[in-house]
Amino acid sequence: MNRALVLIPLFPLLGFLVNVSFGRRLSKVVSGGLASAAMVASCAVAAMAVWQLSGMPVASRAIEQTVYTWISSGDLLIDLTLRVDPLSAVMILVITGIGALIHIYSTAYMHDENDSEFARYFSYLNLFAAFMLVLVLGASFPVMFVGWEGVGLCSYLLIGFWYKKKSATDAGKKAFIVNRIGDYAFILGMLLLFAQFGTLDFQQLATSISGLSPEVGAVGVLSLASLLLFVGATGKSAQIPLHVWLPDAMEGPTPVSALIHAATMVTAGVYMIGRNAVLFSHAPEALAVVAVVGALTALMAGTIGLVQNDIKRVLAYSTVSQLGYMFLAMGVGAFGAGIFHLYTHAFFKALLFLGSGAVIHALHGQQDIRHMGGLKRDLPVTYWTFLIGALAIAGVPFLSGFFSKDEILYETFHQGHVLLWVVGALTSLLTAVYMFRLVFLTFHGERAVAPAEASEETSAHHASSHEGSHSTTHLHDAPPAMAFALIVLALGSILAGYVGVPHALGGHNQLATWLAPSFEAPGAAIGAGAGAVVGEAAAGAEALELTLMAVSSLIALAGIGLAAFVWLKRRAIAQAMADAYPGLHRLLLNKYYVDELYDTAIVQPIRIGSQEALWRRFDVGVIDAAVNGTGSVVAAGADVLRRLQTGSVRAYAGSMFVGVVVVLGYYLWR
Amino acid sequence: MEIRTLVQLGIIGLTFFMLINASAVLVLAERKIMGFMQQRFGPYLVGPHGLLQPLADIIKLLMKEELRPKGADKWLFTLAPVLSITAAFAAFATVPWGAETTFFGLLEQPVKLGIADLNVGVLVVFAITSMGVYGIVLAGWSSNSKYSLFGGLRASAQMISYELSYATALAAVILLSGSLSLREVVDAQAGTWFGFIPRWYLFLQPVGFLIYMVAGVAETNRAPFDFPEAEQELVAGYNTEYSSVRFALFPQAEYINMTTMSAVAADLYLGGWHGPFLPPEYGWIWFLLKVGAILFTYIWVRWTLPRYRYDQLMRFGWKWLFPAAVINLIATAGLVLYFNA
Amino acid sequence: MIPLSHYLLVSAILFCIGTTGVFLRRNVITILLSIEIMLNAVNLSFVAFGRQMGTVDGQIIVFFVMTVAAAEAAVGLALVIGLFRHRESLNPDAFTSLKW
Amino acid sequence: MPETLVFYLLSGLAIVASALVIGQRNPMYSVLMLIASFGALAGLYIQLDAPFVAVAQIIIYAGAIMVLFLFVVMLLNAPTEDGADWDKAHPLQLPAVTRLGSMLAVLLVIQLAWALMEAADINGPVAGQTGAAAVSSVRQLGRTLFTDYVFAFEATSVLILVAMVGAVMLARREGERS
Repeated sequence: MNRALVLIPLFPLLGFLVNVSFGRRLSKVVSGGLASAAMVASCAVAAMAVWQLSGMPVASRAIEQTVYTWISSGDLLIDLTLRVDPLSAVMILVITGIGALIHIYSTAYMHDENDSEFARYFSYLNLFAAFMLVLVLGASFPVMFVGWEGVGLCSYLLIGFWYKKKSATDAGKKAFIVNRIGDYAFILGMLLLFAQFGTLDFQQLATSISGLSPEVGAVGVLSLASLLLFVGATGKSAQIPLHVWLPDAMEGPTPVSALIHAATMVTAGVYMIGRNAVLFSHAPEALAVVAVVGALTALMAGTIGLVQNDIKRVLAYSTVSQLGYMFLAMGVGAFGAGIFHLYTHAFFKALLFLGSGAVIHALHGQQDIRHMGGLKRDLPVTYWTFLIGALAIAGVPFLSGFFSKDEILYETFHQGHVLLWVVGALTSLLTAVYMFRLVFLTFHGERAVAPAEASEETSAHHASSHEGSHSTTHLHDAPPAMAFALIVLALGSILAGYVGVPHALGGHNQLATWLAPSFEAPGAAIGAGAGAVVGEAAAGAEALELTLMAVSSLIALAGIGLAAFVWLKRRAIAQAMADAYPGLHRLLLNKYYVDELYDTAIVQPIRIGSQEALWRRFDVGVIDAAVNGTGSVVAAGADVLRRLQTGSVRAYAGSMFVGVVVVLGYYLWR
Repeated sequence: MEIRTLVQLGIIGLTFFMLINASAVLVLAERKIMGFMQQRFGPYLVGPHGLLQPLADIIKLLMKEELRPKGADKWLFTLAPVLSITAAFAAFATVPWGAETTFFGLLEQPVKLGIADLNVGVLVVFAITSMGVYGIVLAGWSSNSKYSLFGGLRASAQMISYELSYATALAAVILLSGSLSLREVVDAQAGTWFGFIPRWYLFLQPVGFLIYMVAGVAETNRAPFDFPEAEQELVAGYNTEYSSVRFALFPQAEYINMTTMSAVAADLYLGGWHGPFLPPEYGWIWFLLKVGAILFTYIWVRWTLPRYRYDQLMRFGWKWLFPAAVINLIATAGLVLYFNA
Repeated sequence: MIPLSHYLLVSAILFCIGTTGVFLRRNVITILLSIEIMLNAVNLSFVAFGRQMGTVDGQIIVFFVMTVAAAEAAVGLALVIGLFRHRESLNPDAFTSLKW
Repeated sequence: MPETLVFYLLSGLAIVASALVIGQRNPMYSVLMLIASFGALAGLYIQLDAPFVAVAQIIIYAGAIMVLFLFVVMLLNAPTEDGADWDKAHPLQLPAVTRLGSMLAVLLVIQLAWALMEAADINGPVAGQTGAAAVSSVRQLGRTLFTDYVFAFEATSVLILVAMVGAVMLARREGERS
């Protein structure tokens, strides 16, 4: 197995190569099938790897493969090493599994593209999968960073997939640039760690760090490094202040939003923190920052999600807020809980996005929920699966979301961060509300066809280049490939939680125990660290945990009820509230004016500076002048020298002759 | 002056004599064979079955008047035939035609049948044959006639083009034998495979042999490559203006060149004087037989195939023969490398 | 035995002859021939030196010189033909249009 | 003794022939004389125990390059070069220039002679230290050529290719295709 590890990222890479080289000539069936097959294959390999891993003794659970020595200069020696340990095992299963499903879904969703576009789409998708797998499999920071950058690139490519649409390309650029900021900090943190410990391999880092004492109440190198890395994470995982790119990223095809901007890539930051659990747990101050930022993000995104009208944007903000949850978990040291939520969230959020994709597909690109409604009849499969997803994310008992979210809340409370707990609870209320606002507005009630729908439709229609001439009255449900993915994911979002049933409910929370070793320095005693706190403390705190569960379940149900009351019974209320607090409403509608703030604070100054000073003054004044000067000098010189070119062969020969005589004479005189 | 030197001189004289006769015999043979191929007798008046015909020809040619066209270049016009005949004879100098022999104990040290044995013999033959073209070219230029001029031009272009394939084919054989000395090449072909297949390079170099033959025909300006003297287009090509002895020298040189080509072919591809049934002292009989067979092929080809067009000649030489020769050479090199390693 | 100096002398003389030819003759072809003479003069001294030192390097250099000479002859003669097509002359001084 | 005699004969022939190459106006004769000079040089090579070089000299120079020259001379039907009256006006014919040129020529001759004087141990017999076998073996030659000089060899092959293509491009008439 430790030889075949490289296959996991290799399959998608090959798929990418084939599609990118010959895709133009391949038919849709072939290229799409190829891409999906690659994903399935790597999924199988991943499963085998994990199976073998589970057979190993707990203390030394890791499969390594060193592909080749990548960089070797001085004392810096970086092997391209892949490593599967419990944490990355969970990740690769999520990535390959959900990735495969979404590939299959895409074959139907993107079917209206022409062949070369289709192939291009799948080549990007495969490339993304490959990089993502490298990211999670990388055994050292540089390797991880390759994947980190790669997925950033792919997300850029895929957001701007419909490059004819200006908004899409802008969104792509925005995502890329915002990510750059985070990546910069990430590199800094990386280098800092290297300067400090002389190694970049995760395990060695963990070992050497666990030797140190935690920096309580002090900000030392560890805290600094952690903070820098965390900035990188905020970039990738869309946390405050770098969250602005994710909502715009919804310009990309919906499956992409599902795979990259909900399930996998955006969780890279969470994964990275989990990967460096030892480092972070040695920097409590940094952890506190992480927790606060996560909580705030969760709250803010939730509030924004309340008022958005674009179905995908609502989902995007819910993604942001769920990510906030994960970071909250990480921040309170409940790494296991965070990864658990990551894992469940991947299921139901992918499900929700694919569901919304099905809706949009049915409505030929219509995304505004105000123009939807009553789709329950026409799209039963979509409706039910979507509903399951919504329930799961809202945290209704005994669905996957419930377990993970409750574990997080419980951990937060249990670690004594009551305030954060309140925020989290509030957020979960908001989550329930906006999710079901979405459900009700989309699927229940009457179909509110906007007067301008026809035109809008055609415009959206062309923008997303959807073909087909379906009448708005008769709608078709998701085609088989999409339905398949939806159903599988729905089952996933119901069942996924049961690997982590808390002890309070008589479960054993296998996931936490399974993950625990990854949050330790290798060889450390199991159960001494954050991840296994659950396992130990649970015994004492079952009562507390149960009460909390009850509370949060109530909150979820309350949220659903509220949403039902408002958007099923009295739609007027929503409008009334909006009118009652116009300022607040506008504030939320404009996402707290963050984009505008950045634009005035950063973008404009840079633009003006570079235009006026750098371009007009320096470039034109200095560089161009130098170049032109050189040119004119040469020309002037040539005017003189060209006189020597008489065009007479024998004159040239004569000059050579003179040269020979002179040189020979010189050597003889010496 | 001890006997050994005498024997050496004798061998040289014999070779020279044989070559002169070869041209005479070939004239007759050509006409006879042509006759048979055309359902007629050919020369049969002079002597029994016209065997003395060559003699008569020679006498006739000697009796003719020597003409030199006005405006012809005096020196070169005379020099040209001499050049070609000299080259023709000289080319044979390093061609061995028999095994080492002591003449039945006449000598205590065996002598080699053949004039000289250089360690670069193959190249010397090649070099001198390549010199042969000058005779033709100069004849064409010096006789100050457009037909001759074209003949000379064609000869030079044709020579350069086909020497490449010729040399490349040779190189393949040299690779196999690992020696540039013709005698060693021949001795490398002694013996048999499985007791009945003679170890001739013909079997290792079938393509090479074909290329060699074709290029040889072109080198000796024989039909179907006899462009320098294409009767139908240029009256008689480079020797239009010649007469008498000077004229006689050209065909003689051509026949001797044929003989040399055939002898070299026999040495390189057909195992020279090695053959069954005969003791090595009589190996030269095998050699004569092989040379005779190849010469017959020459004549046969000449009276069978029509002449190409000139552009066809060039296209064939550059686009088919030479690439084939190069591929053959590379393949041979690869195989040699493989089997020796 | 012939001393090395004799060979060098011969080569020097040949070289001078070649140089003279390049300058005196007014026929491109002859000039090319003169260049060939110079090359051969150099070859001779190479071989002689190689023999003196008992190494084959001298001869190998000669092969390279021959190759270069062949290339030079091919291109040069092609040029000559082209030039002759344009101006019905082979005089190098007739081809002086390539100047300022 | 014969060896010395042969040497003087061959070198004399080479020098005289070369002198005749540039000594008369008919390019045809020039080419032939050059061939003769090459033949003499080949003889000198054999004396220097370099038979392979000698043969190559004949094959490549006399057999190929000179035939090419001959071909071109005949193709252009070799106009014997036009007389001196053509370039009375040519700047290179100015007396000052010619005088300078002749002076340089004399200078070069002096320099070469001097260089010969300067050069050390050239008065020993050329075939002195080492036996003929060391330099005359073709095997040895090939081995050195393909080991020490292999890069130069490959570079030369590229050169040949370029020259070939260039010659083809140059020699074909304008507007003529393939």
